[in-house]
Amino acid sequence: MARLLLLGPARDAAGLRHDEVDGPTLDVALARAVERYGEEFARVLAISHVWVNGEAARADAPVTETDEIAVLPPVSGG
Amino acid sequence: MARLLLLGPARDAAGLRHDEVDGPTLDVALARAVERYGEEFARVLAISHVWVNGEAARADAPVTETDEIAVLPPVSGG
Amino acid sequence: MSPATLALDELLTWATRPDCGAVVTFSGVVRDSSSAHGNVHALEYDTSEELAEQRLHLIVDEAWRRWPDLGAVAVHHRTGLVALSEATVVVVVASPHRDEAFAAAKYCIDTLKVSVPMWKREHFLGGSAWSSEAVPLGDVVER
Amino acid sequence: MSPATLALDELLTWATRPDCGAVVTFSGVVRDSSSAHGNVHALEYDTSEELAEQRLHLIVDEAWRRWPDLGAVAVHHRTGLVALSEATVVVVVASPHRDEAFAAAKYCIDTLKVSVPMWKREHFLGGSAWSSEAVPLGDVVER
Repeated sequence: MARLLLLGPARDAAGLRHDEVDGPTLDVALARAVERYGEEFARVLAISHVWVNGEAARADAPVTETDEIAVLPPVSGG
Repeated sequence: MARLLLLGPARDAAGLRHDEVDGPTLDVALARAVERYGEEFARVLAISHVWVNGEAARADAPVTETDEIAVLPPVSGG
Repeated sequence: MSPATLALDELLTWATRPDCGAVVTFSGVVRDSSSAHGNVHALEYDTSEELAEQRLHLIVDEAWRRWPDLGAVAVHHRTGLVALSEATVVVVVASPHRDEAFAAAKYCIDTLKVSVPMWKREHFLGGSAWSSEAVPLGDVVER
Repeated sequence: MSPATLALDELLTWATRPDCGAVVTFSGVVRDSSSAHGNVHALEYDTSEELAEQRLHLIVDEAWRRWPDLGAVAVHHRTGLVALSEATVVVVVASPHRDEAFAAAKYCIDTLKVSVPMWKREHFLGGSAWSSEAVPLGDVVER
């Protein structure tokens, strides 16, 4: 199970900040997250960037147990 | 006698910061200052702005006893 | 990245050095209103400190690449709850000359706003909501 | 205008207010070298405080005319002898948004450099001399 990090509005939409999700690839893992959290999360995910281990990743990137998938909605720092 | 205020390099060239000088006009007063202080002052005056009572003045402006003539060489604040 | 109050005076002392004639600082301060809400009394920042710090380091590195003469660059951002009139972020840049100090400080805060994973929640009279001023996450260095 | 050490932290506290989300400061600091001399250990400023203050007020007024939303603008300049690494001039601008805070702070220091009657004497190892970086006195508002 890869680690899932849900930040800002993605955390609110999912109802939690950390979770675990199975691959085998990034797009499959994210589809499983959408199934689990529902429509509001799907809406946030659609406008978010997704990083794997701190870097942008392709949809078909393999996801393993030691990976961290971070869902990053539009930012508002500063 | 108008008051003469010699600042920065103009003070060094004249050898003093405050003096008094007669008019009747600004250009005559400045010519008298050059006579008094010499060539180095003339050189500084040539690249300076001259204010009367805090404002730029024309060469033929009359100069009276209550006026302050300030000689302002190129500036280097900040 | 830290939940502690930002001490700009200490950063200024740290940044000031005999070969730098110019020090520019930027402080982002909690305002009493936003484009969406009046009566804002606090901001709350959510982030992953690890991911955000990576990005802050990239920004400082890129500032140094663009302006190699810089003497000092620091960017500090608060996390958690920040009260009205307190600083949420400070940027300090020291440089031999002032043009690059201004340019680098502005680059740091402008780039931070669009490329650091931080999410601002506005606490106002009667509730709270994520900032409506969010922008899609961008890169530090344009590709 | 004052011979006293410039207290940027006090100015920052004064400038910070709940309707301003951005505070930009500029500090001009005595450098250890200039375009003409190495080993500079102090600067000495000659001026007429009255004439210089008039011009500083004009600069602040003009900044407010150009950026009417500014919340606070202050420009302080030291007179007399200023030691290495001390600030000779500080500019503080608070504004609702950061772009005008940066622009106004830069305007203030850029305009000060060319329009305020101040003369800088560099004290270096073995002597002193007027700064070679002087520019002809200009107007605050272009005519």
